Amino acid sequence: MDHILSWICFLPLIGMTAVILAPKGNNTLVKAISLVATGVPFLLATWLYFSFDKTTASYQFVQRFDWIPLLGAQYYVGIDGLSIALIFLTTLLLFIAVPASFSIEKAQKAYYALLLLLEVGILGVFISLDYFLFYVFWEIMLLPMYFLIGIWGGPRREYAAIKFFLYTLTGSVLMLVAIVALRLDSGTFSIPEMMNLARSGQLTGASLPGGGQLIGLEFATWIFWFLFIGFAIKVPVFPFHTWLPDAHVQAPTPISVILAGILLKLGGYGMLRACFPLVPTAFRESCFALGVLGVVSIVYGAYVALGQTDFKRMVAYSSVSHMGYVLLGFAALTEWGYYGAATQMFNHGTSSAVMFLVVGVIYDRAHHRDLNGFGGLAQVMPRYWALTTLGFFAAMGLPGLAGFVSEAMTLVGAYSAPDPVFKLFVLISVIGLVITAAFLLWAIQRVFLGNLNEKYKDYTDMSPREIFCQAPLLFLCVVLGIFPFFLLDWMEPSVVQMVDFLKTAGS
Amino acid sequence: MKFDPSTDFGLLLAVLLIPLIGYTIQIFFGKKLPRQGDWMLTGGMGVVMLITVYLAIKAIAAGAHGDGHAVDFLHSSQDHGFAFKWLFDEAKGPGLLNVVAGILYDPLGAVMLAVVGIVCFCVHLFSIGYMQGDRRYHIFFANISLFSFAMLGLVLADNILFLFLFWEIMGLMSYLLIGHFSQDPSNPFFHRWATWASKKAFLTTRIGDCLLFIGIFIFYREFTTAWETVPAFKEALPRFQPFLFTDMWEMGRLVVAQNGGEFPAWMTAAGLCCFGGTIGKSAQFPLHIWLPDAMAGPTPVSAMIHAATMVAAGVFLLGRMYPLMSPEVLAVVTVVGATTALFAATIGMVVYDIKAVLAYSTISQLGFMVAAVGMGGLVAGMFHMVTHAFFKACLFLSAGSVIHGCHHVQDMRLMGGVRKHMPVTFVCMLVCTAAIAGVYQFSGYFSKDAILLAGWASVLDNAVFSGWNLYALISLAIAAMFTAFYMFRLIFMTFFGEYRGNLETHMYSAQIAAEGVEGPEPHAHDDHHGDEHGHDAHLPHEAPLRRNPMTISLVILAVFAVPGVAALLNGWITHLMTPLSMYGPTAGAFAAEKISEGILDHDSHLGRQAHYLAVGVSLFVATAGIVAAWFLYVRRRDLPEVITTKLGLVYTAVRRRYFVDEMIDIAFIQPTLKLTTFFRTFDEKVVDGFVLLNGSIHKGLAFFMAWIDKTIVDGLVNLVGLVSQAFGAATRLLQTGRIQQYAAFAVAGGLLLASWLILS
Amino acid sequence: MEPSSKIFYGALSLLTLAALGAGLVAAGAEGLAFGLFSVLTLGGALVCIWERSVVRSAFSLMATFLGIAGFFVLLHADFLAMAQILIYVGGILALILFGVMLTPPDLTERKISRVLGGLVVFGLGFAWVGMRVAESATWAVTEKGPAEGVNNAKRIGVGFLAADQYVVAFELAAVVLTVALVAAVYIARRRRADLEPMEGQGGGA
Amino acid sequence: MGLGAYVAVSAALFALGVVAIIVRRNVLYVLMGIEMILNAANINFVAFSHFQGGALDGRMFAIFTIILAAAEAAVALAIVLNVFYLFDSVRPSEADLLRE
Repeated sequence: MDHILSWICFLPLIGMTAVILAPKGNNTLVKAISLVATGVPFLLATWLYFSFDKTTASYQFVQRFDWIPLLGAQYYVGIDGLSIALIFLTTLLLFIAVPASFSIEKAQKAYYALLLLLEVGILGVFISLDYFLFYVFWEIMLLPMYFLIGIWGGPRREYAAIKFFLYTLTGSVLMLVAIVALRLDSGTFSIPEMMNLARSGQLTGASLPGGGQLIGLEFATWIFWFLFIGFAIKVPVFPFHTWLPDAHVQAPTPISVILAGILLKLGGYGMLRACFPLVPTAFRESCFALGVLGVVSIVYGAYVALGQTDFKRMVAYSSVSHMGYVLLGFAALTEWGYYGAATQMFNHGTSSAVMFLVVGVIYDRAHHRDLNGFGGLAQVMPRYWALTTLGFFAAMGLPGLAGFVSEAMTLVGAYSAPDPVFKLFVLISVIGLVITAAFLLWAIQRVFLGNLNEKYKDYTDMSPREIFCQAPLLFLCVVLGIFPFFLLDWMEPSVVQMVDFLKTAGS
Repeated sequence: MKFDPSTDFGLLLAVLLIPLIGYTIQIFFGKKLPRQGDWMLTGGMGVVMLITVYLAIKAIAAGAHGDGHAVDFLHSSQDHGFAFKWLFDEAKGPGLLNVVAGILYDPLGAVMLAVVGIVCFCVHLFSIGYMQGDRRYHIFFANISLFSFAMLGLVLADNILFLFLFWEIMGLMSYLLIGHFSQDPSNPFFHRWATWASKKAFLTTRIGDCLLFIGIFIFYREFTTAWETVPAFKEALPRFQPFLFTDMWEMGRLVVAQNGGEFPAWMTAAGLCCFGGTIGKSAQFPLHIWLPDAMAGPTPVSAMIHAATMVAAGVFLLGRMYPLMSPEVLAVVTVVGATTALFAATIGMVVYDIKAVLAYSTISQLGFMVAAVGMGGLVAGMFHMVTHAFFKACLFLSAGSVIHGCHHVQDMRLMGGVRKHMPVTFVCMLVCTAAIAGVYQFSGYFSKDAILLAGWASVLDNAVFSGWNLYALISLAIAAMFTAFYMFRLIFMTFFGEYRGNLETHMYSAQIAAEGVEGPEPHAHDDHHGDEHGHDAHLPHEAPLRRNPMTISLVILAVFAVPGVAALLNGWITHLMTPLSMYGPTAGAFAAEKISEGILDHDSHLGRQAHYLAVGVSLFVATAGIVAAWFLYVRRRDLPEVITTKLGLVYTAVRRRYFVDEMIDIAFIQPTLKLTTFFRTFDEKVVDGFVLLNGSIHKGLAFFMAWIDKTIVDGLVNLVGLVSQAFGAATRLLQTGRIQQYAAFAVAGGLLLASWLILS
Repeated sequence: MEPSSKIFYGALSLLTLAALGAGLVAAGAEGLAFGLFSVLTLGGALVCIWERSVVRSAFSLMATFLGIAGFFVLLHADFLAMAQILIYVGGILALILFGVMLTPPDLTERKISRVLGGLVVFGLGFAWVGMRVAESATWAVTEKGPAEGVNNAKRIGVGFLAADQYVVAFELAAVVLTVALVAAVYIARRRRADLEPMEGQGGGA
Repeated sequence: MGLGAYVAVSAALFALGVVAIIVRRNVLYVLMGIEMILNAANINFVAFSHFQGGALDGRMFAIFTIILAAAEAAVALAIVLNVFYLFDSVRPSEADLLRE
């Protein structure tokens, strides 16, 4: 199984071809192909997860050969503890997204083909160790997303899709500039080799015109901020977040699930894989700014979510708040902070996916998302109520559920950061915890409790298909809350190495 | 009968697993089980009760032998390899990154565990009768089972992170249980209120939880830094785990010793934060506001919250963290506790809702416990928690019984004379009221006596004297008198006189007309229990025979309050619980440094002196309170109105609960909502507006360019056309045919370019 | 024949005589041939532009192609001359004629003013540019003529197939041709569903 | 005859091709004009090849031009037919969807 990563990554591509070649009008076949094309990678990823060597921080399942010799770009893939969990999450969420999409009627062939292409792009980003390859997959991912929002979205889908596209494209352009500069300076696209150069302090742009300086700023600082903004848009970090509510609100439910569950993680993962380790000195100098952005995202996102009346917008802003923890954990530069941030990415992937599925369930029935327009649904949809409550409490970070582990580790890590100002950050972000509880409880109250609106009297409870979509995610929320070592053990060596690297490299 | 680690830790684990497994089965299959699974969970809880009582007896036996005190009764399962590695699967040495959870079994835990087991079993039993006919009967049972599980886990947790974990689960379960009626409009209870109350309870306690969370951070951060930097600490604690209680106590001792016997400032800050958790969970001022509203939940839940779980958790946390609390923190604890005790007692005297009286009495009694801990009466506080758990659970269940009997009326002005109709309930309630009022030899007498003793000892002892202790002593004495008064007011109003439920006019009618009925509206004729008693007889009634479980649980709980049993309890607990037995030899001695000698040793001169004063005061205040209640509510029933009129504004303020809710609304909730609106507008208008403005600028630029293109560039082209017109027929060439026009332009451009090249 | 055409063809005849005469005077027999071919080429093109009927235009284009083939012969490119006749006259022109036949005649589209204007404007423009270029340009030629008696066809064949010469371009051209033909067939395939509304009026084919 | 004469003829043919494209309002003329332009280019290729001592490159290019012209003609005709089906006209000015 030397090529397992390539198989996982490109099987959906085969599925996509099959979907395109499927006879016109046979939507059942298309759905079946999509299920298989996402299910097999999921099984492979599960196998991969458990055959992963937890004791080493080095890259595993590596494949490396020249791809475009002219540029020096290689097909260089491999995984370590930072990416393995996210690969598993990606395959799982895509596998869930397929049945969650069964209610979509419009142009199904194209829809599933794009969905599978999206999976290729996402998985490619997670396995790439070559920056050129990374960028190519990054861009591959962008296009299907644009069409998936722009064609299958809500009433203002064009606006949302273009906003999403322009935002992420801006980020990509900044990234591209930085990548070119890094390539020129280091002479390689390989991320591990760039890291080696950065470790010995050689990646300073001294070989470039200007001798490592540009308009009075260090080369590394430019690179850092270009890459950081590129990834921060994806995360999204305040103030680059405004594409998110629009994209989420307009996107169809399964796309929201993928968007919140995985695409946001790409930003965090990108920072960890392809931004901080390349310019560690600039990163260390910017920790304070990153911490501020993280805290602002946490508190601000929570407050804005509290002020929403649209169910999906509320959930979207809660993502801003939750992803703030990731940034705060990174900025803290402690092992706990990194464990917290890395697990938070996974746990937010499950809990936010559940929340969007929850919104999708009610939207499919009521065709609106106005929180004030519901009420008393617990009476007609008790199962829905139970699952929603569990999902919301997982998102709230209640102990015993997965969110608590990551949030607690992040906050503890941030509190023990070398910079004492992070103590203040933790104190402020705790406000976010309370507000998060407030808006989630308020949402539960407004949707499920109180008097039942006569309009909703005949609503059926969740169908088995809908339960099937949510159950594995909720299961993960519970299991990872009780046994967090199913995540932490896997990432431990890599996190230890990464934190050590970031603390010491380049100085 | 010694504690045997090889088997008894297994039993303790079973205590946790039985309700958890029961919950899991119930939540999935409860509805399909016979009787909706109530027998399963109640039986499971019965087993839990038996185990906890058995283990408590073992502990008491350990306390009884030796020199009369249980020393060295502290069992940590981690010492016996009995542990759950939480964050990482493999142990990471004495590293700082591992959280290993085990069971900590000490006198405090032993006693608390037995109390929780007994009370939770009684509540389960009571619920079988009380909740019958509820649409979500099985869910209710599942939830109270998990609620019990959380409390049991909290008691047994040996590290503060797991304590916090169970603490939060309890918060969640209280949210679900208080809101139990909130989605069932067919239920006669007040669902709208329940929704609101459950959310309020969760959010208010969560503020405290966040403070506790911060406190944990501070302890973790400072302890690990100290451990890593000071070699002596490393030697003393080679396998240091920063969250483990025993290690925290030990580290606290070492840090203070290294600091020259003074508590460092950060320990004060951390201790205050942890006390914040207690303020939230144990409903201390000013976060007490959720507790009176929490009675919107079903009465068994109220009994559970007010007695053995939830509010007890806060006090229990104080017990766990006591060695780490600096004298400054303890002063704050004292003041907050004493203030809460007095403050809630005054409100308790003026409310008419029977459950509200009990709720405010709970807040007041919690204030007693907290203040006791603050003054050094650690054991007294814990003992009061135990006695209070029994009699308050009984009082609530009795109140539930009364409410049930009085057709879901909660306003005491509509009761009266219930004694004749519900004799068993009356007896139980009377016993427990005597206990809470501190009548001689009833359980409350012993614990309140111990608290007052602690107060006197700390006031008389020059070593620990502070003005705050004096303030607390006086406040507590007054609060004790008020307690006796309002509890007997409750008894007299409810059980004596004539039944007023059916009367159209009576002494309170004017007041009710002015203020409305407290508690839920009585649902006069659509009683859902109407099958059990005729509508014609609107008289109170004891629970019918098939609801026997209700009465049985009342009796079980009341037994712990009666003289004799109470004295036994007192003896056992004072022998079992000492700082040394609770925290181990070294940490215990360290904790005892903050406690007055008179509290630790009752036979010392100071102890005797304080004891006599305490007995005197408590007997006096109890008698005074009872007599006043009898005088005002039996003898001269016209007086209360006269007094309230005389008090005027003061009475109004107390009636309105000192406007705390309103003030919190103005000070916090409204600003939060405003801030929310502001942030939302900011996000939509400014942040997004900036993005859109950016877009608009570019769009405008694009239009400008297009305009230039159209007017100037295209104009030039058209100019060429005009020039061509001079050649006659060629004009039309430029004005027709789209693609061809482009081709023409291209060629013309090429020609122009060529000519420019040639001419230049 | 309309009057304007009479003038046009008259002028064209005069031009032919002038070209032939000029060629004969300048370079004898070869000049005569050159004059003939240039008249064929340019005259064909002019008639093609001028003629109202597409069919006539297409056939006059044949004259252009033949004239160019003649040039190729004069330039010792006999294989090319043959290929020119085969492909252009036999293939492309046939295709264009198919096109002509498949579309309806539109006799109103030619505007004489347009044609004249275009001829004058672009003719003058190109003439001017060409003259200036001719004045200043020095052609990169080897003054001695080409080697005689070389077998052109064989040289080209070798050029196509020799590994170091044009084999790749040749293969590519073959592929392009194949693809283009397939694509042409695909595009031209008439899809009923697309064209339902026009069935009544546009059914020329 | 010298090279200049061939180039002059070629230039004239090119100009006529352009005129054909521009002045006539029938797609087929556009097609024919393009053929003229390609042929003008071919004349130049072969003429230069000839006057440079019979170098092969120019002729090769001419051959490829012819091949591509054939392909282009086929595709262009297909397009013409489609345009006709779609717009019911072969006037390029009618096919002005590009304006939309």
